[in-house]
Parts: sequence; structure tokens; C-alpha cells
Amino acid sequence: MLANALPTLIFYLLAAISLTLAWSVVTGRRILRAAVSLMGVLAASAGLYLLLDSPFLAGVQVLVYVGGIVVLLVFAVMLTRTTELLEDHPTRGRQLLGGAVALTFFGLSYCMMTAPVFANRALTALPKNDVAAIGRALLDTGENGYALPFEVVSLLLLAAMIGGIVIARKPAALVKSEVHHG
Amino acid sequence: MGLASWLILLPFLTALAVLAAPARRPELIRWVSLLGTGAHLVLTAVTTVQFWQLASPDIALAKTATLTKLYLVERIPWFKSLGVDYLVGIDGVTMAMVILTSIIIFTGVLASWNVVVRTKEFFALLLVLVTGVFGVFLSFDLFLFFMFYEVAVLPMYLLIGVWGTGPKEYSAMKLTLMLMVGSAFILVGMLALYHYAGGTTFDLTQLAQHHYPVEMQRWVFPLIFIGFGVLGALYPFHTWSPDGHASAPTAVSMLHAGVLMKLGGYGALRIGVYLLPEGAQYWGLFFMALTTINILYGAFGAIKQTDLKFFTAYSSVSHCGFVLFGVASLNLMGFKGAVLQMFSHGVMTGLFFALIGMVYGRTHTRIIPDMGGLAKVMPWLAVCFYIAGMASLGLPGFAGFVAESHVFMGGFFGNAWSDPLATRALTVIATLSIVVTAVYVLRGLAKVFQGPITDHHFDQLTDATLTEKLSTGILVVTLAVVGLVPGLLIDLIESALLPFVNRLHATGLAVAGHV
Amino acid sequence: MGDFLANHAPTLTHWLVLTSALFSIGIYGMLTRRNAVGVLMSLELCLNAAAVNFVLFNRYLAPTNLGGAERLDGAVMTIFVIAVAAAEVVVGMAIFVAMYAERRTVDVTRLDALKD
Amino acid sequence: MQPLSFILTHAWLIPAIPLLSFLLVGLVLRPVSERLAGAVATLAVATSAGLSWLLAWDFLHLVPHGQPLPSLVPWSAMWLHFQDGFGIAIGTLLDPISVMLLVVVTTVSTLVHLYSTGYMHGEPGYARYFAFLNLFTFSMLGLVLAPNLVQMYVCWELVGASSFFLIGFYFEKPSAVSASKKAFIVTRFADLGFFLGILVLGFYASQIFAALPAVSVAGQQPLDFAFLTRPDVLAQLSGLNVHFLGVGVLTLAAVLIYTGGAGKSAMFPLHIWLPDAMEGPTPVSALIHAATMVVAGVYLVARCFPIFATSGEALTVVMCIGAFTSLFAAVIGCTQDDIKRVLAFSTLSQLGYMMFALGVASFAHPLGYSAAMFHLFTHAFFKALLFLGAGSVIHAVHSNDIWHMGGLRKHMPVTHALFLIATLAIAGIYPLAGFFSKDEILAAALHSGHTVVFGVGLLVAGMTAFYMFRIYFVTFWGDARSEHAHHAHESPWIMLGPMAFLGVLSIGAGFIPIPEWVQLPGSPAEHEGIDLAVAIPSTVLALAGIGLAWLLYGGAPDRANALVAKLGRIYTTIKAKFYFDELYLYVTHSLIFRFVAAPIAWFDRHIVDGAVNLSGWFTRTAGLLLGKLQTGQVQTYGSWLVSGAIAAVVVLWGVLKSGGN
Repeated sequence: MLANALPTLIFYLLAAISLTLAWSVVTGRRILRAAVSLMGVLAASAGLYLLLDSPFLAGVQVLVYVGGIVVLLVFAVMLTRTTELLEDHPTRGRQLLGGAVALTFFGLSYCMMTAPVFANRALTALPKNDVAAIGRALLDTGENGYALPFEVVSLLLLAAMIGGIVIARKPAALVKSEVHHG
Repeated sequence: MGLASWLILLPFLTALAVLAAPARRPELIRWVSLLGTGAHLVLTAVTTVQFWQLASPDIALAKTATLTKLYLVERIPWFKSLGVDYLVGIDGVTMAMVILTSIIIFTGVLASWNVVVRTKEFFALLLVLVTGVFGVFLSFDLFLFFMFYEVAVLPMYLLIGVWGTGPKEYSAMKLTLMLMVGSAFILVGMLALYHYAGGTTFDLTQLAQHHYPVEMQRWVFPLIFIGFGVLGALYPFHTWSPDGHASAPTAVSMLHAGVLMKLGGYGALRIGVYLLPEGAQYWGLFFMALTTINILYGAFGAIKQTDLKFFTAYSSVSHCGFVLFGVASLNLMGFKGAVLQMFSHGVMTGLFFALIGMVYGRTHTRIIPDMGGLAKVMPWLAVCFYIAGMASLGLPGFAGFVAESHVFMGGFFGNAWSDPLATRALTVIATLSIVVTAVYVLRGLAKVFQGPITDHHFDQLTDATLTEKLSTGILVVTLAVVGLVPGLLIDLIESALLPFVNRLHATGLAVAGHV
Repeated sequence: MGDFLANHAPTLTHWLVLTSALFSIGIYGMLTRRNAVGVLMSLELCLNAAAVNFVLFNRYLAPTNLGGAERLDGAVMTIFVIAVAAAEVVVGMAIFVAMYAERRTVDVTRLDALKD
Repeated sequence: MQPLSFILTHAWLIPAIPLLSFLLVGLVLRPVSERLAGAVATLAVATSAGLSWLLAWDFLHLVPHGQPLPSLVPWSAMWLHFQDGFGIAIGTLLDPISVMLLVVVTTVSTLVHLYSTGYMHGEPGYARYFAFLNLFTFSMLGLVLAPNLVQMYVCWELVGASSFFLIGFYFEKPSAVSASKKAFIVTRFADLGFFLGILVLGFYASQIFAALPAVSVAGQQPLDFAFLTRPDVLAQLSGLNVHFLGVGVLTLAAVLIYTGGAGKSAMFPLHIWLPDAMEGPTPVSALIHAATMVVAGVYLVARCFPIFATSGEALTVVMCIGAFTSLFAAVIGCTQDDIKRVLAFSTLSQLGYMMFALGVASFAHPLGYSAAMFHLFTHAFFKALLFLGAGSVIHAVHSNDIWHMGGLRKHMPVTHALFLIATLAIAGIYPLAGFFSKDEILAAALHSGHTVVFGVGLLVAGMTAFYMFRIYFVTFWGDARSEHAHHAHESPWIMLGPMAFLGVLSIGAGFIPIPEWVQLPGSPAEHEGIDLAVAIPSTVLALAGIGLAWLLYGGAPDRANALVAKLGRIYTTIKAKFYFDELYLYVTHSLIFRFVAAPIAWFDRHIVDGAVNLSGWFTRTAGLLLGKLQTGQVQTYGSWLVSGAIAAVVVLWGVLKSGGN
């Protein structure tokens, strides 16, 4: 009895955590605090993946998202530390506009979801999908294999890396001037 | 490749030849284009003779025909899926218009003998424009008709914008935009015609066999008539014509006023009245009234003009009003008058603008009050100017009178679908224009050519050179020949216009009892 | 209490409400955040919500294909989403750094070179 | 009827020769040699004159003496085919009046051509002058021979155009230019009426033509005179119950056509152009504005006489305007100082005479018809002589003003003698031509019961004698009043020759039995020679006029000046032609130009053009407004993006939803 109640409890717990943290990401005055709360949200979603019986994804989530991307964001915050510490509030108009758009989006999707199209299917029990299956799917060059996208993503990552380096490189002129004036 | 296609292709080939000629040698370019247009004149003559041999035997059966009989027809499928094919042919009206255009382009090339700025592009564009015009006159497939219509209208922008004078960009822009609006109307009309006839063919003769529902005709006809009316200087849409002509170089305004404005009248007749008889009957009186304003408005407007080109532009607005008046009177004489007026006004305005170009070339001013007593210095131009003036005010012995008398007779005889009293009243008002035209023509010409020489600079101006004499000479002779022996032209077009009238009577619901 | 929770297990709709809420908050963040990095973070939120959705649909709507073999499309797509998100953050950060070097600010409202 | 001779069937040669010579002289000879051009032109007109004399001779002998002369169209060719059953054929209509006019026009034209070779000697544009003179002769002959209204209208316009070019011959003189413009525009305005008449007649006649059985209209066209003057057609025309402003169709058409005639013959409201037309060279005035063109109006009314007679009211209009004009012109004539203007007004007055002669005529009393034609015949000769005489005087004195002349009797005896003959003729003294034709008219007026008109006629006869002898005495008697007048010398024989010929004609013309030949077809002849009851009073009045003129202007003009001083303002208003010129100028320039043409030009430039520019301005401002949306803020684009997406989804959902159930 307790066993099958637990997932619901955990679901609601995680939902609450991710929503509050998401809200603080978006409205946090201090950008660093926002980064940390983003980390929290991502961790919570890792938990959600677990709930959905896909532990590998949870692992990847934690590894890449939390470990990689959030760290990068923190670096970005550090690198672009601007003089004004506190990020001032967005203008009243912008808030209203953004809020209105977000709310309409949420309202619309809510109506869509409650429409009869999506049957309220409960989670059916499934054998744990092991990591090997995912690995085989990634490299399977057959009919519904994902070899091609896998290669393409690797290409994408490579391009992003090079792009990042090129863009973030200090412009030659700046370098030259700094060399002169010390 | 039959004669009809050659008529369209020859100017285009000349244009290519001109483009191929080295830009450094403008006189070579001029000779090439002159040769091309000269060859075209010969080709037109040959076609006319052949057409006449083919057409004259069955003039009799035109009395009852309700479909235009085409000769020298060439049909090549083009877009099979849409039912569009390259359909080219000749009937009486087309033949008259082709003769007119061929004469005007030949004299136009002669009149622009001293264009020095970028001669190559000028002549190439001019010849492309005229290819479009020939295409329109000769094509009997609505799609092809519209395509050539655009080909004819677009080079105008460049020709006026680059080689024009005065606010040339403004007028070029205005002219092209208004004509585009017009062609938009026409396109909508054509698509309606295509759609309501089952959307299988654009061929004019087949569309004619289809009887369109009366309500459809009632809203499509004004669309097409106004669409073509914009080019034919119908009253409220004529404002591009004074600016456009004033800023255009000589040959361009010759071609434009002389020929392009006739596309309007031609289209209104060939597509508007021919395919939509009930529409024409319904709107006949309205457009007749509008064109009456057109005639008097243009005439009165011309009185106060100080610039020679505006003066002629307004007079062509008035004369084009005759063309549309003839079309709107919906009877044989009206149609004949419209086509005759198209021909005679084409030649007349061509002559007027050629002469203005020559005078401007000498005095470098087009302002009438500044000029005076030029007859002493340039007698040939003065005589030709007076002949053009006399022809435009409808002096018998010139083509103007023949056309105007037809239009007025047609208007006065009225038709079975508009109230006879109204048509007669409108015709009487329209005839007032012969006096007003006389007033502004004589005032203008007397001020410019007669009286003492006002400006001593004009003392040593030279008279017309050989090319100028040739171009004006040809135009004057054409005016006189058609004026003295109208039978030639009338026989050519009468049998072609009978089907139009038979179609009107075949479907017409006679309103007033009428013989 | 336990059985209350048991028979109120979260159905697909609950999940979807959660993910769309997250997504909307992400949108709100993107449209109102002044700091460029903040915008990027909100973007991550949205991407993450979408990734969760993939897994959701895979698990709820198409767990197995006809032959009974388990379908993994959702999971694989999530991996790709995460990969793309990573690439995207790299490029985003590089742009912000370059922007900062150039303009000394990352305040989105002041960076409107797009206008002229 | 005897077979037609060569000239009768080839009457078209008569107008064709001047046309050919016009083209030849105008295009080829003009640059080559002036003198040759003049000679060729004169020769051409002379040959056509000879031909017309021959034609007249043959025509008169077509029918045995005593029978009415026929009216036939020996040659015609389809020219303008309006529609089936309504075409216009050019051709040559030969009947008594057209043959008579052929002779008159060609003879006077030849004499004027001869005279001009002397008068225009050394003038620049000498060949151009002769070219236009030939063009005029051609168009006048075309008009005379016209078998239908449209050919007459065509030649009518050509006559107007050639007179325009000839009046404006000295195109460097601004007054000549404006005079030619005025002449053309006024006559053009009148021709508008003529054209409308043609439209009305054409419409109704073609309806009747279509209704008639084909055999009865074989070879005729609706607008042919032969068809229009047929009694049955006229009956149908007047029977039409179509009324326009209370006026029947026939009367309306007749009056409209009459406006054309009134314009060309300078009847009262449209007379302003004739005095100014004197700006042209004097031989031109002699030919066009005395003998030929101005009588075209009378010829038109005579040609359409049956139409006018059937409508009745139209004839009364013709009579009233004619009578009034003759009186009006005679009054003004007495006050003018320019010799040519006096002659112009006298022409006006004589034309009024002919018009009211036609006006009084009717089917019952056809005398007026032949009297008018007779007067036209005689007037052409002595008025041409008067103008040529005035020309030779002006040639000698180099001025038109009679007060610069005086005492020319001694210096120019031949001109003086011929001028005297012509003056006596116009005054209507016994043996000369004027007497016979004027009395015919007065007799016609009296016998047809129009006594008022008869009285006016008598009064005008007296005044004519007065103003003619006024200028005669002032010019030829008294002492020379200017340098030129002192040593004026006689004109060369080339000018005096034609004048002498005209002199003979002025004397002899009275005895030619025109009234006998020219009979109104189909009505009893009413001619019985000189009617003493009319002859005596008119001669007495004429002599009284001469006496009064001698009294006032014979010796020194002090008595005349005293009278002028006494009359004061009345005299000046009459002299200024009752200010009609200024009135017309005011109406056209300030009223029409300022209140019609200028507003239209302004309206076009601002309102209609404005509308187009407005649409241009509208598109531009719309563009600007939309531009403002581009704030550059990424986030605004973001929000537009998302809301756009939402809207799309909503629409799609809506469509699916409605589509679904």
C-alpha cells in the first residue's frame, strides 16, 4: 500500500520543488542564485526521469545538464560579471507582456490537454529498460535505428565547440591594443 | 512561323541586334533599329495584302457571324494544364492597329535620331515595348494577351525614368503604378472569365461561345472596362497621362500616346464588349457619360496649359475619351468610330509629340508663352504642326474628322439598351468638344508659331532635318490618306466589328423600342 | 492517507500540466529576464520540460510497438535534446562573452542593434 | 432631255484642277520659283472657270427653252460608309443654283488671282498665298457641287480653314493672327450647329429611308438633298411627333443647319469675325469675304429651301435675322473710317438682304428664292469690284483709313471710274445690276405680304446708297489729305484689267435672266419683270441717300463733323460696333477661360492628381508606422513569436473542432 503510494508522493514533491525553483530562476534578482536554482530544477527532473523508469536518462541528465551546462552557465555569469550587481527589475510593461504571453500559453496547453483527445492512461508497468537497449538503438543502422542522428549530433557538438571558441576569442585588435598599452 | 508571329518577333530580334551592336557607335545602333522597323513596315504591308486576299471573300458572312473570324492563325500549346496556348491571329481591327503601330515605331525611331545618352539601351527598350504592343494586338489568348500587356507597360518605367526630363522619376513611378493597378483589375477580370467558363481554356473564341451568367457579367465588365480605361485615360484615372507624357522623351511619348493608350480602347472592345455583352449593355450609358466628361474635361484642361507636352497630353485625354465613348455607344458606327479614332489619334499624337520633340530640340523650352513667331524660322515644322492641329480639331480631309463623325453618329443613333434621350444629350455635349478643341489648338499654335519672334535667340534656329522631314512626312501622308479615302480603312475593320454588334443583339434585351 | 495517494497516481495529464507549467515559466523568463544569461537559463528550463515530455509520451502513449518490443524513441530523443542543449549553451556563452567584451553589458534591453 | 455632254458628266474636274494645283504649288513649286507658282495657280483657276462657263452653256441647253432646268447628279462615288443604308457619297449635283454659283465662284476667283499677281508682287510668302487661294477655290467649288449635307459640311470646314490661313497670311501681325483665330473659332462654333443639324437629320432621315421601299430610294442616301427634299420624305419628317423643347424635329434641324449658314454668312449674333477678317490681304477680302465664302450660308439655305419652307418657323427665323442684320450692318457701315470695314459691313447688309429674301419666299410665293439668287449673282460682281478698287486705292495710299485719302479722282481716273460704277450698282441705280436684283427682292417682300420687311428693305437701300457714296466722296473727291494721296499713281494694268471686267459685269449682270433660270422646283413662276411700284420708291430713296452723302461729305466735311459732334455718344457706340467684340471677348476670356478652363486645370492638378498622390502618401505613412514596431528588442520579437504561435494553434484547433463534428 505504502509502496504504490510512494511514487505519487514523490511525483508531487518533485513537481512542487521544480516549480518553485523554476520560478526563482526566472525572477531571481541575483543571477548566481538563479543558476543554482536552475541546477535544482534539473536535478528534480532527473528524479522525474527515475519516476518514469528510465534511470539511464536520469544519469545522463545529472551528468550533462547539471554537471556540464549549469557549470558553464555559472562560468558565463562569472565572465560577464557586470558592475551592477543586482539585476534590476524588468519594466512593468515587459513583465505584463511576458506574463500575459506565458499565461495564455499555459491556459491554451491546459485546455488542449484536458480535451478528450488524451485518454487518462495510467502508467503501465514495464520491465526496466536497460541501458544496453538504448545503446543498441543509438548504433543500430537498421530501420528504426538512430545511427545517423547520433553521428549528426556528434558533428553538431564539434561545430558548437569550434564556434564557441572562435566567437569567444578576444578580437585580434583588442589583443594588439592590449599588448601595446600593457 | 507564320506572318503573325513574325510581326511580333521582328521587333524583338531588332532589339537583340541593337543590344549586340557596340555601344560606342550610336549611329550604327540607330541604323540597325531603323532597318528593323523599316523591314517591319514592309512585313506589315505584305501581311495586310495577304490578310485582305483571305478576308475579302467572306465579308458577306460577317453580317450574321457572332464570332470573330481569325486569319493567319497560329496555335502552339503552351501551358497544357492551364489550357493556355500561344494563339496568334489577325482580324480587321488587329490589322488596322498593327499598321498604326508599325508606322508609329518607324517614325518614332526616326524622331529619336539625336538621343545620345545610352542610345543602345534606349532603342532596345523601345523595341521591346513595341514587341509587347504587337503581341497584345495579335494575341487571341487572354493569358498571352495579358503577358504581352505587361511586356508593353514595364519598359515605360525605365524609358521615362532614365531618359525623361523634369520630374521624371515621379512621373515614371506614377505612370507605372497606375497602369499596374489597371492591369490588376484586368487580371481579376480575366481570371473571372477563365473560371466562369469552366477553367479549361483562355482561348478568346472558345470563351466567347460560353454564355456567362448576367450577374457575373455585371460586375466583371466594369472591372475590365476600368482596368483598360486606366490605360485609355478614362476620366478619373487619367492623371498619369499629363505627367507621364510631359516627362517622357519624344519617341516614348509618341509610342505611348500613339499606341499604348490604344491598348486600353482595344482591350475594352476586344475583351470587355466581346465577351460580356450583357455587362456592356448594363454599363453602357454610365461609361458613355463618364467618357463625355473625359472628352470635355481634357479639352478644357488643355486651354490653360502652358507646357506644350501637357497641352498635347490633355488633348490626347480628350481624344482617347472619343475612343471609349465610341466603345460605350454599343453600335456598329460607335465601334467603327472607336477603332478609326484609335488609328487617327495614334497618328495625330505621334505627329504632335514628334514635332514637340523637334521644337524642344531647338528652343530647349516647351513653355508656350516663352515661344512665338517660330513659323518664320522653321516653316516645315510649323506647317506640320498646323496640319496636326487641324487634324486634331477634326478638320475634314484628315483622319480625325472621319473618326469623330463616326463616333458622333454612333453616339447619336444610340442603342437599344440605353435611354435614347440620354445618349443623344450626351452626344450633343460631346460634340461641343469640336469647338473647344479648335479654341485650344489655335490658341496654342498661334502663340507658338505666329506673331513676331519673341526671343532673339530663335532667329537662327534651323528647319527640319531630313530624318525629321521623313518622319513627319510619313505621318502627315497617313493622316491625309485615311482622311481623303477612308474607304480603305473602313472596309478593313467593318467586317471585323459586325460580330461584336451581332453578339450584342443576339443576347440583348431591348429596353426601348428601337429600329 | 496512503490509499488516497495510491489511487491518485499521477496520470499523463498531471505530468503534462507540470511540464507545460515549467515551459510557461521558461517562456516568462525568456521574455522578461534582462540579463542575457538569465534568458539562456530560462531557455534551458524550456528545453528540459520538452525533454521530459518526450519521455512521457514514450512511456505513456507508445511504450511498445506492435510486436511487443519496447520502443525507445522518447529516451533517444531526450539524449539528443540534452546534447543539443549543451551545444546551444556553449555557443550562447561564447556569444555572451564576446558581447560583453564588445559592449561591456549583457543587458538584453540595451542590445538593440537589430533595429537600425 | 438631251444626253449629257462630256463636261456635265465630268463636272468633278472643275474642283479637281484647283486641288491639283494647290498640291503642285504648295509642295513643289513654292520652293522653286514664286512667279511660276503664281502663274500656275492662276492658270489652273482660269481653266476651271472656262470649264464652268462651258458647263453652264451645256446645262442651259439640256432642256428646250421655257422648261424648268433639271437637277441631276451625273457623277458620284461612295466615300464614307457609316452603316448599311446610311452612307455618304461624294459627287457633283448640277442644278440651276449650283451651276450659277460655279460660274460666279470661278470667274471671281480667276479675276482675283490675276489681280493678286499684281497686288501681292514682292510680298514674302507669295506662293503660299496662291496655294491657299487655290485650296479655297477647290473647297468652295466642292461645297457648291455637294449632293449631300456631309460633303457640304466637309467643304464648309475646308473653306473655313483656308479662310483662316488667308486671313492670317501676314502671320507676323498679331492683329491678323487674332483675327484669323477669331474667324475660325466663331465659324467653327456655328459649324457645331450645322453638324448637330446633320446628326438630327441623319438619324431621322435614315429611319425614314429604312422604312421606305428599296426601289423608291435606289441610288440615294438618307442625307442626299435629292432624298431630303422629296415631298413624301418631308411630309414624314414634319409629321414626326418627336418634340424637343417644344420644337418639332424638322424645325430644330432646319434652325441648327441655319446656325451653320448664319456663322459663315456672318449673320447678326455671329457677325463679329467679318470686320476683323479684313486683316487679310485685300484680294482675299474681295474673293472670300465679299463674293464667295460669305454667300455659302445663303446657298445652304437655298439648297435646303424645301426643308425650311416645310417647317415654316425656320423661314421666319431666317427672315427676321436677315432683316435685322441688314439694318444693323447698314447703320454701323455709315460710321466706319476704314474703307475695307465699310465694305465689310455693306457685305453684311447685302447678305442680310439675300437672307430675308429667302425668308419671305415660300412655295406659294417663290419669287424671293430666285430674287435672292439673282442678288447673290450680281452682288458677287460689284462687291468684288468695290473691294478690288479699295485694294488698288490702299495699294496706292498705303493706308486703309479713308481720311488719309481724298482727291484720288485726278490721280487714279480708271480706279475712280470703276469704283463709281460699282458704287452706283450697289446703290441700285437703274441700268446697273444692283437695281434689278434689289428690286426683285423688294418686290418679293411686298408681294408675299411681308410689308414690314419691305419697309426695312427700302430703308436699308437708302442707307446703302448713303454710306457707299460717303466713302466715294471722301476717297475720290475733296483734296488729298495725306502725303501718299498727293502723288498717288494709278495701279498697273494687271490689277485694272480684272476690275474692268468686273465693271462690265456690274453693268451687264442685271440683264442676265437669272430669275428665269433659277426657279424653285415645283412651284409656279411668279416673275413679271420690273415692278414699278417697287422701282420708283427705291430709286428715289437711293438718290436721296446720294444727295445726303453729297451734302455731308461732298465738300469739306465740316457739316459732317458738326453732325457727329451733335450725335456724340450715339455715334461712338455705333462706330464701336455696339461693343459686341468686347462682349464676346469678355464672355470667352473672363467667363469661360477663367471660370471653366482654369478651375478644371486646377481641379485636375490638385484634386484628381491629389487623390493619386494621397494614395502614395498613405502607403508611405503606413510603412513608417509599421516600422516603429521593430524596436530591436529581442524579447519583443519573442513575445510576437509566441503569441503568433498561440494564435495559430487556436485557429487550427478551432478549424479542427468545427471541422471535426
